[in-house]
Amino acid sequence: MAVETHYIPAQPKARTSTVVLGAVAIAALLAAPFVVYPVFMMSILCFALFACAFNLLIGYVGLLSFGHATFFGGAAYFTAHAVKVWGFEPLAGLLVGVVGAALLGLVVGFLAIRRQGIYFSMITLALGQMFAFICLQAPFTHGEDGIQGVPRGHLLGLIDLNQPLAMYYVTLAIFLFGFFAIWRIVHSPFGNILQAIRENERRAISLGYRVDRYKLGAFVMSAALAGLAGGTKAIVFQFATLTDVQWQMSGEVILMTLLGGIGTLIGPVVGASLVIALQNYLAAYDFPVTVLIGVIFVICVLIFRRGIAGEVIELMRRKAG
Amino acid sequence: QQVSDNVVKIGILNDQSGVYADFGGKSSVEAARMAVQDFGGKVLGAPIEIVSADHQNKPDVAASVARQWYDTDKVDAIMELTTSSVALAVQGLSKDKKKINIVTGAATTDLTGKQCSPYGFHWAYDTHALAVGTGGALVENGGNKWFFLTADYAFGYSLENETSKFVKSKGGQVLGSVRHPLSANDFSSFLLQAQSSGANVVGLANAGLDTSNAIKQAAEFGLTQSGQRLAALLFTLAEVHGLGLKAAQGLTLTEGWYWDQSDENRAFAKRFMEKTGRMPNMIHVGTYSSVLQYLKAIQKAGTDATEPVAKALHEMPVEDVFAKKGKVLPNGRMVYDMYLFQVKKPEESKSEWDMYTQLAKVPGDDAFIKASESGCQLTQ
Amino acid sequence: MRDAPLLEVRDLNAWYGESHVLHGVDLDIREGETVTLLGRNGAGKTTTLRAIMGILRRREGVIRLRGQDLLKLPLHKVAQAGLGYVPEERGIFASLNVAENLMLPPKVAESGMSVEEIYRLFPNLHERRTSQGTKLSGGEQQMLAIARVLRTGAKILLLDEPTEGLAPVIVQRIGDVLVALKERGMTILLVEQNFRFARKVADRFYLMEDGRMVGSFPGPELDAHMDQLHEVLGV
Amino acid sequence: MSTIFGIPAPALYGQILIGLINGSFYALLSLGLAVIFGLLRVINFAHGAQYMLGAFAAYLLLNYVGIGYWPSLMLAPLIVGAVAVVIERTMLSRLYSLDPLYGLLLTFGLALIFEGMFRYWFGAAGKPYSPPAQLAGGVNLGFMFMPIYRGWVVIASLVICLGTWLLIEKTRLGAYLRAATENATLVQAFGVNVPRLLTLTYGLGAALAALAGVLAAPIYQVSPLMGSNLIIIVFAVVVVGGMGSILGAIVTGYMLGVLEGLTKVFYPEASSIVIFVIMAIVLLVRPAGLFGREE
Amino acid sequence: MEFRGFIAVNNVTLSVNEGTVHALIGPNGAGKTTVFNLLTKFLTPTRGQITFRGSDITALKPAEVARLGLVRSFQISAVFPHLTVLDNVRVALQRPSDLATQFWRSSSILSTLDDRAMSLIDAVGLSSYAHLPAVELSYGRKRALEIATTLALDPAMLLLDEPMAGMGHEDIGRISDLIRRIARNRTVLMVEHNLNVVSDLCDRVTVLARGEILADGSYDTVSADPRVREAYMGTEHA
Ligand SMILES: Nc1ncnc2c1ncn2[C@@H]1O[C@H](COP(=O)(O)OP(=O)(O)OP(=O)(O)O)[C@@H](O)[C@H]1O
Ligand SMILES: Nc1ncnc2c1ncn2[C@@H]1O[C@H](COP(=O)(O)OP(=O)(O)OP(=O)(O)O)[C@@H](O)[C@H]1O
Ligand SMILES: [Mg+2]
Ligand SMILES: [Mg+2]
Repeated sequence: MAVETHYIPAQPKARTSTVVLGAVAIAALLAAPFVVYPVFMMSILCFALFACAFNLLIGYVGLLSFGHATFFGGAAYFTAHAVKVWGFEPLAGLLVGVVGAALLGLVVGFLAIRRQGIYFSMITLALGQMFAFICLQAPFTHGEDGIQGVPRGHLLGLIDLNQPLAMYYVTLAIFLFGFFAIWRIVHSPFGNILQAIRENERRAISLGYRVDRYKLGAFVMSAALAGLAGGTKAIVFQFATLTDVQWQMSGEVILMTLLGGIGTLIGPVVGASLVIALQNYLAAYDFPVTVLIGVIFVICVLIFRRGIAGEVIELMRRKAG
Repeated sequence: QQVSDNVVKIGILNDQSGVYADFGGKSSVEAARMAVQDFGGKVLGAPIEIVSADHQNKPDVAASVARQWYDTDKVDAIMELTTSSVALAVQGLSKDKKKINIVTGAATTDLTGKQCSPYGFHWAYDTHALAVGTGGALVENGGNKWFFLTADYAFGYSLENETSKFVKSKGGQVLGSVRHPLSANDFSSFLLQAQSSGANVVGLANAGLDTSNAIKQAAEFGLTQSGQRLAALLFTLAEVHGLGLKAAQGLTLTEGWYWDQSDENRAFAKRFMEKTGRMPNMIHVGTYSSVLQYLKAIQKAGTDATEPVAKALHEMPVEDVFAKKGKVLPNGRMVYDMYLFQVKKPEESKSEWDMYTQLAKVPGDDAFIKASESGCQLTQ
Repeated sequence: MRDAPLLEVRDLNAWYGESHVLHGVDLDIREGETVTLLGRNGAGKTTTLRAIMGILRRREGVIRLRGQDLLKLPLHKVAQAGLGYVPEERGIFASLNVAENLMLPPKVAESGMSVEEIYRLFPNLHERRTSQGTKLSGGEQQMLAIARVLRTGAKILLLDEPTEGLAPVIVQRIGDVLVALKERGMTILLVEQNFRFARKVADRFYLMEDGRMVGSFPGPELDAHMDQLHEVLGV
Repeated sequence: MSTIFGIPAPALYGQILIGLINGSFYALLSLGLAVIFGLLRVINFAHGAQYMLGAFAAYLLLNYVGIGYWPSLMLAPLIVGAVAVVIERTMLSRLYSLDPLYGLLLTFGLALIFEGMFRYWFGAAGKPYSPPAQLAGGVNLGFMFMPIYRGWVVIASLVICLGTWLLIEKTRLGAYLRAATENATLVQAFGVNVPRLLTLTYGLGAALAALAGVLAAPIYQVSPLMGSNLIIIVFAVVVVGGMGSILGAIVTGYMLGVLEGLTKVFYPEASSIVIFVIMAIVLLVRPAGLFGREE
Repeated sequence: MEFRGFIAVNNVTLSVNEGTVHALIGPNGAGKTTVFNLLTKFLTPTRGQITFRGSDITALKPAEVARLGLVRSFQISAVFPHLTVLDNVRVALQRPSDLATQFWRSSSILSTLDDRAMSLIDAVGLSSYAHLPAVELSYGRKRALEIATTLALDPAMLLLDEPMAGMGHEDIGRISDLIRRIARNRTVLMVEHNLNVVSDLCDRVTVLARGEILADGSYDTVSADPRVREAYMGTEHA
């Protein structure tokens, strides 16, 4: 299944403007907590990273995972548990989350990548549901109450993360690390092959590529990065709950990515920001949130199929000739 | 200056669009507004404001709304807090931020137990009270052999466990239980198991739509005809109304308030009805009471600073339309009387909302855990 | 009225998205005639057929069948008007077996070949009639694609490289079929690279280059135009 | 009394029968989903919402227009089918040339809208709906008490499933539709009015969902959320049966109903995921599902 | 090879000598593509053995076979549609140059492959389309691109499935020259229905019919065989 995405090769002349835009964006992110409420920004950053990780699969390998909540929520539980129960330092706790998510990714990926298209999605969904079930049953997750009251602690024993600004900049650093990791992967020789596999798998095989390994590699990377996002979220919000492992969360990340623009690097960030902002701001209004999200979904699919970022990029590309 | 920022802001945070929307939902916000109105709109000369938000049953949405309320919107206290995961998350946050929170919509006894807070209060029901009410009182009414249909999560287990304890302590027997997944939709299989268990009471340790569907299907499979009674452990007037008397008749349940209990209640319910189009249940009136009591505490403390207000809340008796001779334990638990009700048959009902017959009254001291036994660190 | 063209194409322009591929193509086919389009790879032959059929929707100009404007018709009406299309990529359906593929297009007239006739013509298809359409060999798929429109009774066939990938014996057989069809009064627009084959059946040739018609001559004059062919086709 | 794995045999028969009844709903819903997927390649996430709409249509017809159960059985599917036709014409039809993902996302969005609006209007607790008087009550089968209404559900669903299957598999219509999913343009180029065909198919699929909704109304609470959890299970049923295989959807629907019923006896907590476990195993062993054709 | 009871290729013993151009011809449905699929392991033989340069490859996976230097093209064109022509060829060049698994480096290092890619593209006559996405090529040019991609792997043995199908005369000439050139130090096995090309290019011809070998030898011997004429060539190719 060839997802209609719009792979835009980096154009040399666009380079400088990309660098400038990137610098402006980073400056804005650095200044953000003084303008916008920091916890809200952190929430956006966590979900943006999650969406980026998801986009690595759908946008660049063409695999629609319907079970990515497993890695996000799973890592949240692992990190929360490591920090709260084992008393790990936050960074070590995050590492536990990421490694845990990567291992989950290895298992899920190993089973799922051998299937294509909708069957792939369904296997990831099925395994995701099983994982959610385990989370519901396992004692360490505390059922529907979740792991509450996770201490933020001191990063490397030095930086007090209970300071909102310190927590914000650490989250920002993690996000940027993840974002650039994805950027690197996508624009690497490995990323090229992923693209080719998505375009025509049989041909890639006939050229001697062990396609399954590439897909599995990408899957594990995506899972690990989703785990990084989930672990960070557990520390920022100080809890890990079932909502993060349920299929609705997997659906939400699809929404974010689609809204922003599948297969564009910045798209998922835009999409995640919008969805999180809507959820937070609409919370105070009378109008049902889900209806509005549904409407946005429909409009996006019908009109802005490339997603917000995708449409903007397309517009700029047309202008450029 | 007595009142911070010259305004007292109370946040009502609950589920307004999900499965628990009828349970509390927007009507709770309305109840809070009524409390402000009844208090006179001002406290210590400062205006009172109610803000509200829909947490969509997501703890992280709830937590970020709560943080934002505390950090930037100058909210002084958060109330209602339907569902345990949200209530626990917000209570934890409030404790860190040294802010007052009063829970009416969540059931877990952990709020005043392991995870209690010096500034956290639990105002309406909890799993223990429901268990005492339905479990204990029903055995005395002849329901001595129990079988449980339990929702497969922490809330369900604790309802089942606590209820079993009271059933046994009153000399009843628990013949078995079956754990069903959340949102199971079809309960016939479980009901069949209950039917063949030989129990005379089937306890429904679940909530919301699950309970409604279980009751409806129990009627379909003739459970009550074969002599079994249904006891819903967490069910309120709003949901009985949604189910209809035809399906719900004979059901026993515990609630902390019913509109037809006194003239005062009827008068309150009438006002509430005019505003919301429905009769209040214990969550709505509990929210009303918690807001009112909070305002009274500010009045008494002469400030809206957290410590003195919390102290006042702990000390003041509760005496309003919701609770008579209510008192607040050191762990934050508000103690008041609960009631065991039975749902009327359609032919007994005189009006749309005439639905309960009172079976028993459960005194507050029996209904709620003693502070010393709650496991709350603050009381040891 | 033998002279009024059955299918008349005037100043046809067509686009794939933004890219303009046909630049004012003119083409006439008279009733009962077999016309062959020649041109290099990428000259726009396939595009011409797709534009006539209406599969390519972005087009301008005039396409008339017996005076009726085809440009405005929805796609399925074009087929119902009597045009049968054999696409270059064959378009065999994987979810149907061979027989179902064959029976798929609704009949537009009673004059089509019977299934028995078709199976006699292509015994391979008969032998493999219950297997999945796309499991056929490349050549067999080509046969199926041709056979499919022969059944419908379409009066005008648009054939896009029907001999591609076929064994010489089969090519020869298809040549015979086309000649037979011609005798029955069928009108054919053929796109072909193999002009050894085309010369056997064509009444007239059109030459295409870069989305334009650059020449046209009657079939028998092929040899006289060898120079031009050489230049345009690199023969 | 004989026992099987520690469960008295008659109780087990009862459970199997109940499983079959639930299977009827799975079959009916997955049938509609399979029709839509098999023919339009659209994963109709709005299927749960359409099922809910069917039930609500019946409820509203009864309470506002005074139309009872039997006419609703016809009317509600017609209404929902008409809504679906409008959706297909105005929105879905623009997505056929794209990846199936977009159809899924669109219908997902529509499901959110429908469910959100109904929750806004009617609340989440749901509304009551009683079985028609003719089907009230039950019979004692010895090993269990069988509500008559449930018996009717089994019969009705069997008839509907069979009818739909015949319509699609045994007529040319089926071949058109299957071919159109692969290459709609080409089928249309052969002279088939594909757009209309697709519209009607979507309408039919949605009507089937609505019909299931009306059948369900007397059993479950008529609630805006009644379909949202079901959709994902039903979808799993379709996948296990083999996407696009109508027969597969029907048979698997009944089969999984029974399996789920048995799980409710032996390991009730897992009854919500047993379908997913089965789906994972089936897909790993038989990638195209039990009745699916490998591509 | 058996497909659900249908035997597509039966008892074929085929040996291709190193350094030759070997043609596999035969009527449609004879099993030629199936033989390719078997050799490159896209299908698993029901019975039999395949050896390549002395080692048994019967049990290998498709990608492994390709890595040994046995590379195929497809009868129904297979390109990476949304990659440019240049990128299409580069994908093939990446693997032998070990520039495929590195996810930590910038893809700009791939420009080291550009020269080789361009010379291949030039060889098949696509240089003016190098920056066009492959979808936008006409059918014949897609086929040419596919050959360039296959050649990019510098395989020891090439399997070409109807390389000339759909190509114009000019291109046929060009590709024929190209195949002749590359065949100097490689082995080529090709399926082709264009008999001019076969007679012109191939050292040896094997004729397959109904899954079995009908004839084998030089073009002249084979084309003189009446059975081959009847089953395959028809009367015109005398
Ligand atoms: N899908 C497409 N998108 C954009 N451009 C296209 C597309 N298909 C074809 N083209 C362009 O249109 C022009 C004409 O192509 P067309 O397929 O009509 O050629 P043709 O004469 O049939 O060639 P061939 O003999 O190779 O089949 C070519 O330049 C080609 O690159
Ligand atoms: N996957 C498959 N399943 C079933 N039958 C198949 C399959 N692949 C090929 N066949 C059948 O096997 C026979 C040989 O097919 P093959 O593709 O090898 O022929 P070919 O010699 O390449 O013919 P052509 O010259 O037409 O391409 C054909 O009759 C075809 O229908
Ligand atoms: Mg062409
Ligand atoms: Mg072949």
